[in-house]
Amino acid sequence: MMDFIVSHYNYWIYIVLMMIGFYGMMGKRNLVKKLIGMNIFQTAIILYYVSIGCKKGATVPIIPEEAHGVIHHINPFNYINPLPHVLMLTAIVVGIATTGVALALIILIHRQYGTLEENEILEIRKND
Amino acid sequence: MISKNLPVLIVTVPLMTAFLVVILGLLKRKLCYPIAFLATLASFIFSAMLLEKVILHGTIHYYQGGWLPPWGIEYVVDHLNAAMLVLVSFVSLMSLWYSGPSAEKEIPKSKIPYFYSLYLLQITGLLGIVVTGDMFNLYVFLEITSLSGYALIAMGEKHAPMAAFNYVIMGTIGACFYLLSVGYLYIVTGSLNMADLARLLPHLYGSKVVLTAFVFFIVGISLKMALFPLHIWLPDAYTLAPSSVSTLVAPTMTKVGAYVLFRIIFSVFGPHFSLEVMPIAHNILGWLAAGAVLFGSIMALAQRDFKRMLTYILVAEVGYIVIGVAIANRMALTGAILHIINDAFMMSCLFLVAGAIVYKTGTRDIYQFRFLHKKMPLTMAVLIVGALSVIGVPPMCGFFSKWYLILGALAAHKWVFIAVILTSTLFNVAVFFRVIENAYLEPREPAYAHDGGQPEIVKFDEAPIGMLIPMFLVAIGIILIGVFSGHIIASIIKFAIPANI
Amino acid sequence: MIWQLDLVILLFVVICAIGAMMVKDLLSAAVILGAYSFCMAMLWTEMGAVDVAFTEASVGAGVSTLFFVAAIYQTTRRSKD
Amino acid sequence: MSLKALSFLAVLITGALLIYGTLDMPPWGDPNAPAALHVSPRYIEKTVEETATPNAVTSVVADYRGYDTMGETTVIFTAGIACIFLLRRDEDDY
Amino acid sequence: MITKYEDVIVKTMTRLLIPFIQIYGLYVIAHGHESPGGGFQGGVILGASFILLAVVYGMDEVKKRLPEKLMIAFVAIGVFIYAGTGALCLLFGGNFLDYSKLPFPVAIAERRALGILSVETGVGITVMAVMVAIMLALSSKSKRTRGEFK
Amino acid sequence: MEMVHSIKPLLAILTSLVAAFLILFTGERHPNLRDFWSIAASVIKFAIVLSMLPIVLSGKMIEFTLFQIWPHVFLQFRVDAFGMIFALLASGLWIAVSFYSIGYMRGLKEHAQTRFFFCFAIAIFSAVGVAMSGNLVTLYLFYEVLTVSTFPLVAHKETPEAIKAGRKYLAYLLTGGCFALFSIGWTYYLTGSVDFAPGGFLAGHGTANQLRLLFLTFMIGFGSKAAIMPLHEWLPSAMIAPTPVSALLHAVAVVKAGVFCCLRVILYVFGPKLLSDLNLWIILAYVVSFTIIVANLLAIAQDHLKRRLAFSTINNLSIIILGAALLSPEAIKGSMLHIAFHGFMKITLFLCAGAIYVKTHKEYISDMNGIGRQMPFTMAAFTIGAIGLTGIPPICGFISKWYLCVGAMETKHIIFLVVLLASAILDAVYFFPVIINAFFKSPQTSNPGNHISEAPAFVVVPLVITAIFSVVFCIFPDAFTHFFKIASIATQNIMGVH
Repeated sequence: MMDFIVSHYNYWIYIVLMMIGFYGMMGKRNLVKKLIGMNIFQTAIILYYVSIGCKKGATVPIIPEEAHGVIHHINPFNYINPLPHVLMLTAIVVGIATTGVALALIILIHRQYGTLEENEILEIRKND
Repeated sequence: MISKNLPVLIVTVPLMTAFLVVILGLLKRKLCYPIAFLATLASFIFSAMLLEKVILHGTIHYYQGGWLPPWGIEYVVDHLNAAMLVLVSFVSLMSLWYSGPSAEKEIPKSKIPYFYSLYLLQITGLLGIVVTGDMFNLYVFLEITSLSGYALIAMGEKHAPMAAFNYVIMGTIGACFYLLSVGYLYIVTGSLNMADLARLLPHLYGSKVVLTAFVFFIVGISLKMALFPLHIWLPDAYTLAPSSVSTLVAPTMTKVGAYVLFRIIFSVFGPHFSLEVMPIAHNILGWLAAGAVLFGSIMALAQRDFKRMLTYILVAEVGYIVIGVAIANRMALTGAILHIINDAFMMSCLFLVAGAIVYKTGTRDIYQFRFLHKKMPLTMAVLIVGALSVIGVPPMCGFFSKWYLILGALAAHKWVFIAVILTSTLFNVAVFFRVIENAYLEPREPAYAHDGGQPEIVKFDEAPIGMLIPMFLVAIGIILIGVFSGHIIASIIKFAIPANI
Repeated sequence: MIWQLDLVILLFVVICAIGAMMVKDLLSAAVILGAYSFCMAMLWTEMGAVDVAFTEASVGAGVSTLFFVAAIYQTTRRSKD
Repeated sequence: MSLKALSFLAVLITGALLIYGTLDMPPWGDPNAPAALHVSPRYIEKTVEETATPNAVTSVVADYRGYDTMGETTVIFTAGIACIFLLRRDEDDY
Repeated sequence: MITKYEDVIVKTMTRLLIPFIQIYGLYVIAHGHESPGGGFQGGVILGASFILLAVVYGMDEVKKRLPEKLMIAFVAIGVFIYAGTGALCLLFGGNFLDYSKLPFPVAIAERRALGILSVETGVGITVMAVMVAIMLALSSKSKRTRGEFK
Repeated sequence: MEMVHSIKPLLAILTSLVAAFLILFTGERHPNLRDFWSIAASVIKFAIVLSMLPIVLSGKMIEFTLFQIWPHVFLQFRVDAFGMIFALLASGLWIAVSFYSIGYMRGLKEHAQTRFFFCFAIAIFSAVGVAMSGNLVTLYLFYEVLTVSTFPLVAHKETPEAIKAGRKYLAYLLTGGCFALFSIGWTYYLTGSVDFAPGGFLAGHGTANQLRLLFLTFMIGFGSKAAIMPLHEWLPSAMIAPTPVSALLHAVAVVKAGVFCCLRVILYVFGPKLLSDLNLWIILAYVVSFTIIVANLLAIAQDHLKRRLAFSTINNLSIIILGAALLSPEAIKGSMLHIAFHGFMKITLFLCAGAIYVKTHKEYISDMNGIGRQMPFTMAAFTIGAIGLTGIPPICGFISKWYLCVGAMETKHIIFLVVLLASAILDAVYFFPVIINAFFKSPQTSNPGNHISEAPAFVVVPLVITAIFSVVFCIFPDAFTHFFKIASIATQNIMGVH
């Protein structure tokens, strides 16, 4: 039981992080806050992926020079799985791209309504 | 060279043109539209060639960078894909054609190159989602689609930025859920390739990880395809978007979402998983879809705004497709796939009409459509074709998919779904005949009924030819698909359904 | 990997996340988000994902925070929740 | 207020489901996890031989999964164009 | 938003730092094969140098060094290089992005390395330009909101 | 049964579709050319249909398969004897109605004439399509087109009342369409086939209760168009439409298509044997008997001439279905004949009502005192139609009713004979006052007097011709179109199987 918790608590912390972000996206009324929540959510997912790549007792996936040429001596167990890292490079980029577009939208919204509170915007729309 | 590289050309031609358009925009703005048009046309032609190839020779695999599947990224084109490619590229071509005159009016001149660039990116993304055989690659293209969609929608009317922002939030949640689902699958299988996953997953059916991944996948993709009750972002976003954008996004985006749902449920998880391990998911999906159909139809009836009405119809149509997926027998799946095709055409048709009406009259209020049959007779003729198809009057295509869905529901003894489908048909009748009545009939005093004179002279004032031709092509498509649905099923859809259902 | 360090940074990350959500001043929230990203980058370095950490440090902690600041500068700093 | 309660509920359900999913996961950092055995070893073993790039991440990013990265770059491109598209105005000076 | 920042120390330090930052950015792009880094990270660093310039010296300075049209062209050119490399492989008979078919006079593995380098360069250019473009777009003045905290 | 493959059915159907689009594109600019298309198409169509008659008379069927709709289901036209009756009726009367409606529309200077003639042509297109379809799916296809294409005709006047009537029309018929679709789907699911077979093809599939439910949904589906009570409500309100439309609705296309479909289901899907095994016929017979009596009683209460005719139509439609429901050969023959003969007589009556309206703008029976002196030809034709419907000999209604009564006696359920006879008496009760009013009462208001002032020739000639035919068919039931022979062949086919 203890072993199980020790070997899994990481995942649970990631999930707590994700849920903080998720709550920010859904429950917060301020648009920037929603966006911050989105960032947290995405980063937490990235964290989850990165940790998939972890191997105990392994090092970064850069093959040192002395191993070049002796292909069969490269032991995959010595190097961290690079694939999740690759995926997460993409995910980070997607995150920043979404943030950029969303911020542009926020500026447009602020120009239009003069506020960033969702309920106030709804009020303004209703009266329109 | 072209024939060998068809799958990748379909995607990269519009993609590279999107970059080119931006550079061209700095030099000569007038060239953007024709270049974009040519690229989409090329993409459509390539898709058609690919479809022919697939029908003749079966599934095609294409390895990006020459790396074999589990390591590299693979494009897999089978019957379902190929049909979807043709569908998406055709609808895109039509809406791009149409956007020529329409965008000129809606988008500031200096932004035209960026507009077309984003437009092409949207098309690229949709095609990329359809053609890929890799879970993560799908996510990347999903994001390209979403991002360009956010920007395009935000350029619409007054409240469009807020609608787009809501779409950003909901879309990102959907994409994140999808990503989580892929991560959960990856941690237990170590693979991202769809075919590879399909091979590995049957050994893991009992795993809680896979169950969770399945649930998150369904929720995520439901958000993207706007399945009731996760549709809340859709009506606002699609109503307020510029009409040249909603003609592209509305028919394709939800259909591509439905395609992904279909693909992942049946090709990755396998029909066994969803039917035997998690039948409850199928039931819930079915009930939600039935809810979508009823809700969409009823809400459509409550709208005055023509475009908003169409968005609710769209919600209902998504419900139809998902009903087919949820019933999951051969007939119902045939109906679902056919409905994906049909609905893309129907929605394209109706949104094109809505755009043309807005273009000419500036109103979306159906009570101000009076005399439209004199002013824009051709547009209204197309509207009737689209409306009858949604209602399900036979020679139009909408009937045939409904028929298969009903047969599927009959075979599965799901009487409620039959009732839902038929009831919503009646609602659709009410919805569309209200519009047609307003456009065609001129409520007049009984005293005037026989004097024969026209109370108002309305001049013929049609939408420009660049908008009319795509509308007519789509309308003809609706009838042709209806007429040739037997051929489509026999040569394409039959092979698209998993063999063991 | 040292799990004690790991745990400490993780806790710090969680605290930063909660902080970024709770703070009423948007500018502070953005800066805390930057700190959050930076801690995240540390965590990833510690997990051996150097490339990702590098990216996160430059993007999440750097450019992303700047974007937030720029946008907040254009709009408003106050938040009601 | 009800919005917050509702979203809190949604968050709880989602979180519970996610945690339920973790129960069957391989232990954290397990070198024998499927993820470490199925696809990725080849990248580590062959990166120098096939691409002359010692950094496995780079070789996977730009070659093995180079198509993803093209998509990623396109995403960034899209974001840039989108921002210009949305916010640029002719009379604007930066 | 961005106006000149009148402080001698900051200005001087910026002037001193920027070349180093840019060189470091280029290094990161070029050295991605052997060490952490690559087109994306390098591009961000390059972009950050311009953003720093904008923050300290104001917009005009950036415009002098990186005219707006050029920046937009960079946004497109970078990713075009990427896709173009892939398309070039098509022309030489390979699959899309199959660098081994590129006509470099070296061994296949080296060809791939060169292909990776060209691709990373493209990524770097795009990312740099996009970072600057987004920053500028986000901080562009508008009639209704003047650059001041409310 | 022998099959003859021929493209003629397709040609016959397409003629009016082509004409419809020619009409649309000619438009208001050349009204003469536009009206020429209607007439030319109607004549050509009738000629094509007639040319198929000899083949049908020789006991063969004409078949033409257009293409596959889905595996094992084709878009298929098949002209058998029963379909031939309806096709002949529809295409033959289209000529008369074309002439008449040109005169009528021009006489009243109606608006939107292009739309009117366009929809009219589409309606005939789909009516003949219904007649010639070879399976349930093809039938449904044309059935729905018929429904939709007649909506603009019903709402033609565009007054709020007309639009309301149009809505009601659509609501009833499309709801019925939904039921029909469901039933067709179910049939396909049960049997894997939708092709009509004389004597039915459902036997041996599904449980008895399933089949009973299926029959119920079928009857709700197609019965809504055949105006079986309580689904008749749309028909009287649709009387708001221009008279040629009413003629089309009641005599030729819509309701006859409904009845035709009902008969197809009874005789070619379920089959007489299955229906009698399931005891369904007696229920249906009681329902339609109820309709017959009640519709007649309601007709007496109407003062509006067209509404009275509408209730008379409801009555006659149910008589036709009753004939089929009785399942005896004579009754089936009678009901098939009644489809044709009722068409001729009822169209005469409606055309007369229209002629009166064109000339005098009178719609109510109580206003029509002495009108027979003013419009002798019209009222003479009216008289022929009216006594024909009552079943009095020299008019063709006698023949069909005779066979129906014979059939009713064969079943040993005398009550149905009583119903038929009672309905004949009631017919007389509501028709004769009209005739008496027209000929023997003197006009109430100051009137031009006794000098004849008929409606335009375009209007009067068609109705006189249909009236003449009504008489001719009684004396020579096999004249020209051989209705009697066709009906006998159809009955033989159906009953001969068992």
